[in-house]
Amino acid sequence: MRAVSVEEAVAMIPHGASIMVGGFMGVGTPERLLDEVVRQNKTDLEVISNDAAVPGKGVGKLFDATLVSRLTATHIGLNPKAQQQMLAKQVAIDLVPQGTFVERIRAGGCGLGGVLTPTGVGTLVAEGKRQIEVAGTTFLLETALRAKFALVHAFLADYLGNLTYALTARNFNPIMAMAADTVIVTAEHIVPVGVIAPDHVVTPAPLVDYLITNG
Amino acid sequence: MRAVSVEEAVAMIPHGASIMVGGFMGVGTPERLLDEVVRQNKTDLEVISNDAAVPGKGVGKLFDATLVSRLTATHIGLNPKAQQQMLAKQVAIDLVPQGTFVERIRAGGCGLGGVLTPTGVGTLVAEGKRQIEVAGTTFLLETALRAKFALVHAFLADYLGNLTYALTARNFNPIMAMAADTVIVTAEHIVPVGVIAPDHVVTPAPLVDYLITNG
Amino acid sequence: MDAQAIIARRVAQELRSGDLVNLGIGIPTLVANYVPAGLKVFFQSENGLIGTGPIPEQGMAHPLLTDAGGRPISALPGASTFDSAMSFGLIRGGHVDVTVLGGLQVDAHGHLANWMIPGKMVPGMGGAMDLVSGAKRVIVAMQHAAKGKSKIVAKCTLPLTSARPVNLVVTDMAVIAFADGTATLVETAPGVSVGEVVAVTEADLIIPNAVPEMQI
Amino acid sequence: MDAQAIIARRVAQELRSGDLVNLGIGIPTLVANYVPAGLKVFFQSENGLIGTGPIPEQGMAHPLLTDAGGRPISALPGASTFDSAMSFGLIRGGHVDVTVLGGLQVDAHGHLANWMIPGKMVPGMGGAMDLVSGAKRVIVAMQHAAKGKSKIVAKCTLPLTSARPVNLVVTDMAVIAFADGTATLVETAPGVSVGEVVAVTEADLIIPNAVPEMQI
Repeated sequence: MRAVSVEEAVAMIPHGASIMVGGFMGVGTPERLLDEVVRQNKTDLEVISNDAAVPGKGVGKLFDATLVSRLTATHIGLNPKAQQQMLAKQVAIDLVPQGTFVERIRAGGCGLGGVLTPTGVGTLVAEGKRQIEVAGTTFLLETALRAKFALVHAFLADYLGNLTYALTARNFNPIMAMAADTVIVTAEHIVPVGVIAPDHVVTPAPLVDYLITNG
Repeated sequence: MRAVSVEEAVAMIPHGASIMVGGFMGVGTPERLLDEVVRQNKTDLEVISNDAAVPGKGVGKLFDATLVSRLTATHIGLNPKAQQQMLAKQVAIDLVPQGTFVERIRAGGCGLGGVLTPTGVGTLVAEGKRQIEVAGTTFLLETALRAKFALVHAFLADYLGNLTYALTARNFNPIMAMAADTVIVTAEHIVPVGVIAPDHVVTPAPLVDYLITNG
Repeated sequence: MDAQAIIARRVAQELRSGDLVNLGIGIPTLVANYVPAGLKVFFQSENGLIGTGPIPEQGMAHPLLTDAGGRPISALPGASTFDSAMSFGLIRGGHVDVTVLGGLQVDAHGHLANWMIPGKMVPGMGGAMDLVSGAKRVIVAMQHAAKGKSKIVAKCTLPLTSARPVNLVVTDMAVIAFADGTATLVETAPGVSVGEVVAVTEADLIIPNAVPEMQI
Repeated sequence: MDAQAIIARRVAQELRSGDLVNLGIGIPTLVANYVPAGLKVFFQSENGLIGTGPIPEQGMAHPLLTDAGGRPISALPGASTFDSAMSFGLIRGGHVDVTVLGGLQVDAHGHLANWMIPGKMVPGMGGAMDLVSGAKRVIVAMQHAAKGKSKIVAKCTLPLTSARPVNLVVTDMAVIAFADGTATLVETAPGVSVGEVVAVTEADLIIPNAVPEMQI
């Protein structure tokens, strides 16, 4: 793990990069990283995020600045700009059931090729996917999902990079922290080693590549 | 969740039942439940447990009392009795790679039909299994694993059934607590609701069916 | 009593002590208001919480404690938080005893459509497909008809949410149970006759000899 | 220096600051003793711990803090604990930078056999198959020969641990690197000649013009 400024971290992200962004309706999203992505005007991003949040918040900021070329998400209904950009075909949108979304990312992070889920069988979601029968039940084969970068927001980070999350701001963050080539983290508080008890660590330090310095 | 005595809980387990038992080499194993299984002489058990521990400890006690008819595990090398019973064909043993073992149980608990793993491709483990190619890589299809009962050992349990685990005694316990029809828990300490912070709960209360009362 | 209150009150009667319950957005959210005081139900918010409590008092909201719509909520003593893989492990794995969702259409087989109107509303399915596929019991809480058209149809014309049929639909006019590919009228709303329900329902209903009125 | 110390010292040189490292039972465990003081390496114990420390002082062991063999260990400041799904997510997902395992045979292609001798030793593979399939770099630490027979063979006769070849084998006689289906002699142990290594090795080795001696 290396501690870096937010400018330095975002400078590593090329135009067109695939980025996973933690958060659920903007809760638990690394806002400082997204603000800097907008400031550095990183374009054509392939974003993997649960939702498009709302304009002005979380991933919504990337749509405000029309920086997104592709979005893999479960719900965009509360962001009219994302909807408009989808309908105008400025953004390609893959809509995925939420349980499938998180399992695909988990598979990507855990070295699995995919998982078999009952979700989506017999619906539009099944189109073009392999169906596999196990013990008489039909499942969809949903394949692993990874990105070049994961932008993660933690509650506490220690000097080594061990992370905890707070309340409903945990959501996709720890799963995404396993599924990208480079993991960049903002934390509400950076604390000395030992402040976080071993049993309370959610993301172990070796998973974190860069921690954004505070204050 | 219902609080019951260890005698009452074990009385619910029929002969021949499939039981998952938490623990790794006897660390994090619900010893009181296993002692009572032995005392009530529950026979022909189909045990799902990482290992056979050692004689006199953890799952090893079930082999001492020859109560096991089938074992699904990853390693039995440190229990000579389990090895003898395997060689004498008294116990059928399915040996599974440890990462596959835990993913199969997780799949069973999370409603997945199975997972695709690279582990075991090109080895004896692949025999009789479906191989599935995703983006040019071959994976084994490993199917979900469930049991009638999960015997789980926690560190703290609160009056509702929220659980935490300590250090390396966590291992398979929280995964198994999702993958059985009936989940029976022993805890080192039973504490009032609120003692465990929401962010520290590992197994949420609704997963626990029976909590064994202490002292 | 208004239509929404009738539905929410009646759905609340389906909950049992110890149940883990997931409430969708809209009418389903109101169900929490009608749970009897003595009944201990765990409410899950699929963004990662079991033990959701009421909206916090003015000034007591925390920005990192919200429902799946991003609105502030509170957590009751004994609450637990977890990541999204766990949240949907609970949902898909059958650990959620009851899920209550809104609906656009439910057909005679119990198939639900509630996530998309092609060419018009494509917000994404969020957690709905997993909830309907995985919860032990699926209850749809919705108006019986919209703009004079039955929402309980012979066959869904909108894209399905799941191939798995729902268990119960509770509307402002009736309670309808689904099993083995058939729909049975179980109760009528106060002041609504069986004839009125049948007249406004597109799907064929099995009508038992006696259809009691909701006790709400 | 005895054979085990030669091997463990040489393997320790392969570790880099920040690496997440998993050490198997036997000789691999000894590697931790030879990590330079300044090097910050995370050791994982696959039963659910990152940050394993040395064996605790007399009376300081905790029964719920053990290694994968069930023996008491300690945890360094900054350690983390987790369940087995996470532990093997780390392993299979390529988050472990280096795994060091013992071996029964390694063949010219780098295929490892280390979990079973049919009809004789069937203890189960434990975590070995996942470690060899998933770790970024796989190092085998073993004696070069057993009972006068080369353990580096032309083709494994014992059941394979993984179809994925290992990266490096470190023995008491040599360091051998595997790439593209070939084995290259990289270093010899102190006082061991290239000729001696070749004589005792069943597998064909590529011998570069200059083969340096281990610096340990």
